[in-house]
Amino acid sequence: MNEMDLIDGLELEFGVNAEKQRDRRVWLTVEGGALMDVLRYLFDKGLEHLSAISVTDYPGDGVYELTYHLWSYADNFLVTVKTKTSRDKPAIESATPIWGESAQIHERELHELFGVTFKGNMDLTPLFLEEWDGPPPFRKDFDWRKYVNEKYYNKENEREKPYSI
Amino acid sequence: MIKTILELIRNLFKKPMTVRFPHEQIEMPEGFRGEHAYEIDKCISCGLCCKICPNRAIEMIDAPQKDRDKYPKTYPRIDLGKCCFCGFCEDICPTDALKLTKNVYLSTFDSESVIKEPIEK
Amino acid sequence: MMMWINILLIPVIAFIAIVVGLLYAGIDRVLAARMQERVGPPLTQPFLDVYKLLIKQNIIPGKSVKWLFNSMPVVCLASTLIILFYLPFGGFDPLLGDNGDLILVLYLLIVPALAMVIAGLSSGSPYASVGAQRKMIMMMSYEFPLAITVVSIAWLLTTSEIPDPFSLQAVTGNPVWGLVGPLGLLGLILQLLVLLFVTPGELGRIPFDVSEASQEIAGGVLVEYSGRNLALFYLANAVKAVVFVSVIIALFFPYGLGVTGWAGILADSLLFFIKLFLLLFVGSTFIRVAMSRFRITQVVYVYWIPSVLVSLTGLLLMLVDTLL
Amino acid sequence: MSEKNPTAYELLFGPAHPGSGNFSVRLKVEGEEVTSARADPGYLHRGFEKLMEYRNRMQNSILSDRVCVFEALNWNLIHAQAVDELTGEDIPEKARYIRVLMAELSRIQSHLIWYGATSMGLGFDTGFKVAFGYRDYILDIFELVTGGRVYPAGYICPGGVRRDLPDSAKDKIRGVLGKTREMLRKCESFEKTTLQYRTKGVGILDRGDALRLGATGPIARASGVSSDVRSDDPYEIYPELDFEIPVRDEGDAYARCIVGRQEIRESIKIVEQVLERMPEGKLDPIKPKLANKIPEGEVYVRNEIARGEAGIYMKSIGEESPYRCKIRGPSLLHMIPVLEHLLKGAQIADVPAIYWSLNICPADMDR
Repeated sequence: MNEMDLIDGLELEFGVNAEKQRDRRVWLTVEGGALMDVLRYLFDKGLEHLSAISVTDYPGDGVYELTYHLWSYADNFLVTVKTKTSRDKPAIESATPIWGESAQIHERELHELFGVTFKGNMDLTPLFLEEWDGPPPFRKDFDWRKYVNEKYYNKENEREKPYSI
Repeated sequence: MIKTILELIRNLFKKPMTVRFPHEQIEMPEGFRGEHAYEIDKCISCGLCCKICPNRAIEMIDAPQKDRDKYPKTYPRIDLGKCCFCGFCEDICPTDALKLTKNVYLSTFDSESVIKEPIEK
Repeated sequence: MMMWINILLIPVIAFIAIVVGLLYAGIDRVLAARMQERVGPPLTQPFLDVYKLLIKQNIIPGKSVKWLFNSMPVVCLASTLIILFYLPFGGFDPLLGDNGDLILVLYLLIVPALAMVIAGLSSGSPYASVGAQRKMIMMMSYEFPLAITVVSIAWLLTTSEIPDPFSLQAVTGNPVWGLVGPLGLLGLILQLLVLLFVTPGELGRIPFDVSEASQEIAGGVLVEYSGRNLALFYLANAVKAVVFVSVIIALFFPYGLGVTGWAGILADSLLFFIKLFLLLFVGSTFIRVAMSRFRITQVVYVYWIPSVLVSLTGLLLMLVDTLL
Repeated sequence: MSEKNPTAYELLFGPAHPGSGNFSVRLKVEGEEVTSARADPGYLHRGFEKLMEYRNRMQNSILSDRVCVFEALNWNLIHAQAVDELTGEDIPEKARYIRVLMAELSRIQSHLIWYGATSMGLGFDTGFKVAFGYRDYILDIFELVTGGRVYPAGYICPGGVRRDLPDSAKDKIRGVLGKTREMLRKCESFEKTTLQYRTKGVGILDRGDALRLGATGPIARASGVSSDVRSDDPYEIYPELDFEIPVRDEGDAYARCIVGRQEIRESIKIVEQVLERMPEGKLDPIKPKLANKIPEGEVYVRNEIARGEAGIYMKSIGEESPYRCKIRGPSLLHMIPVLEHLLKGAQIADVPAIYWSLNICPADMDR
């Protein structure tokens, strides 16, 4: 199976329009509801390796864009699945039933940094931040300069002044 | 087993890899990124170094009062404590007024001495 | 009169033993460094280490059993030093030689290790209790081949009709190599090898430092120790190297130069230290550099199966040799 | 299970522990056996993904150094590739060779660290010190070429490399390759008394688990998953080079060590080929620029670094700095799911062996 077969298959099965960006890169966008079916289909097609999950924040449109980067060991190409979810109450089905622990850990990270809830993921305890009380820190509207200035910088210290500007 | 013993015995009589640092040291190559050397007379006060510095270690300041007449513009003050020695200031400087030298002996007990003023006070 | 001189000599010998132990610790570090292609620290480094530890704060953890925690380093060092007085050290005859024998030395050798076990258990840290358990298991493992070796030497002396075979005078007075034929010689060499293999275990050095294994249990029995208490353990460890190798020397290489008078004592001492350092190099430094740490199960295995088998083979060879 | 088991307690392996990195694992222990392990990362979280949204491409290439200290050049390369793919710039042929050359040298030194750290975890001091000593010869090369021993300061930057290769570098690199071979010979002579009896049959990761837990790189290859981004998803000049991918089926810590060592050999081969084919001529160094916009678009680039698969997802909306930059490090998956899986049921004594055989770097996990 090569990229073109997969693109045709996706068109046939789900009616989604996948696009070949360059050799070994396929990008497609799906609606939130169809995401699980598409991911399951892709997994069955041999995309066994979940390389990464990422979230991009678009405060202007009020959405989070999730990207799933999947790699096929058998056929050597990467499929990126994009989907959108609301920014105010971000929630999406978890990919753990498909990819198991490797999806679990990526989702745990995103839950902490973006506040996305993955339904069905059992363990979403914070990974990196300790005693964090602010909003999810990787959101675009989180002003980390202000937060750090207020919380950590010493106003008296001459050397820390350039950072306050 | 025998190989290990032989290897170790051979090592015992070999010159060690390490050098006794303060007494001897390995040679530093050309182009090492160490402490900055700044020539105020070449500086045109463009402020590019201040803008490119990823760590905001460079700040453009006025010359001290006594030198104001000779140096009326702003000049870079470098905070070596924030510097990551990337060398962007050297690369971007249009007149080669800022250069990185081979001096790496920068550790100090005095937090004031890590700030490099453009003109000695 | 002799008794009083001996008692006066005790602190002198103890001091010499500590200095020699620390000196060897320094030599050990330099030699190990050279085998690892490094320059290594100066020879005085262990002295500086001890000095630094002595001026550092002595922290006692809140959860520990304080009197045990504080007394065990002293017990460890004291018991290590006591063994020394039963052994011929340098050119001197054993100071307390009249009052004890090999069996006592064997028992006394357990005391420092036991002190460490108690120290570990009393410090109230999970790392230390894992370390203490491991130390106990290790003691049980290396005592057996050690005992076989010592007993077989004593047995050899008995068959050679030497009176009082367990006393140290008998052992040092009759070098074992002269009592056997060619087969027995082989047996004795096997026994010596086993004893050298027991050395790193007895001293708690790699590959047998499972009780301290810093990469596994962060220092094990000594994890909570600091300052003066740690310095005492450090000294005890350095002295123990001298003590244990002195036992080997007494058993296998009790030769002197045979010169009398003060010059003789001095020459014998020098020879003794050369023997000491050579044996320590083979039994501790070299093995330490060449091997990685055993698992505790592997420690038990190597001491119980191969070491005991080699030891028993040695004994058998000696037996056959006497029968022939 | 009794309610209160006197031999059950909790041990912390790290972060302030001689056998661990800046990373901690909570071990539930019964006697000498680990019943469960829970990874607790976060000691090196510096928020690079967020920081990169505020800096321009050259400043970001400096940040990419610090994703993982031991593999600064590899991370430089992957960041540079992400930006290059967005800009569609043509990279000079010689710069591409230098990039691969430096990335492979970096891989060798990273594998040497791996060998050293594994030896240290097993209490084999000699291996640790010898490996770090020989690594310093490679650092000398880095110092000569990039101007810094550990941090190359974005040497491999978007558009090429920051400096041309000095004339004396080629001979020096050949000399260092000889030294590295000597090191490998030493490793092998120490093998029997050290690595073998401590790592054989320890921490077995079978093929199915390796796939399910997301293992990549040498860890997956030691479990029989034959995949290497350099050949499966080639980048730079790798398609023109001739190298093999070592694969083993055992999946234990020993197999991982062997794979690591064979990879050093392959890397030496690659470096030799690169040196041979390196185009002549002068290379224009890349200077930092202000107001240098990254064209709109999004890419996901993958790279094979010494620890496994690294990736960067970069989205740009036509500003100087990327709009979003997701960094995918190999260690996140190796350190949490794989490590937790392997530690379950292991002996305490094997914890460092398993931990270090996974070749993990807390820095690129926490980012």
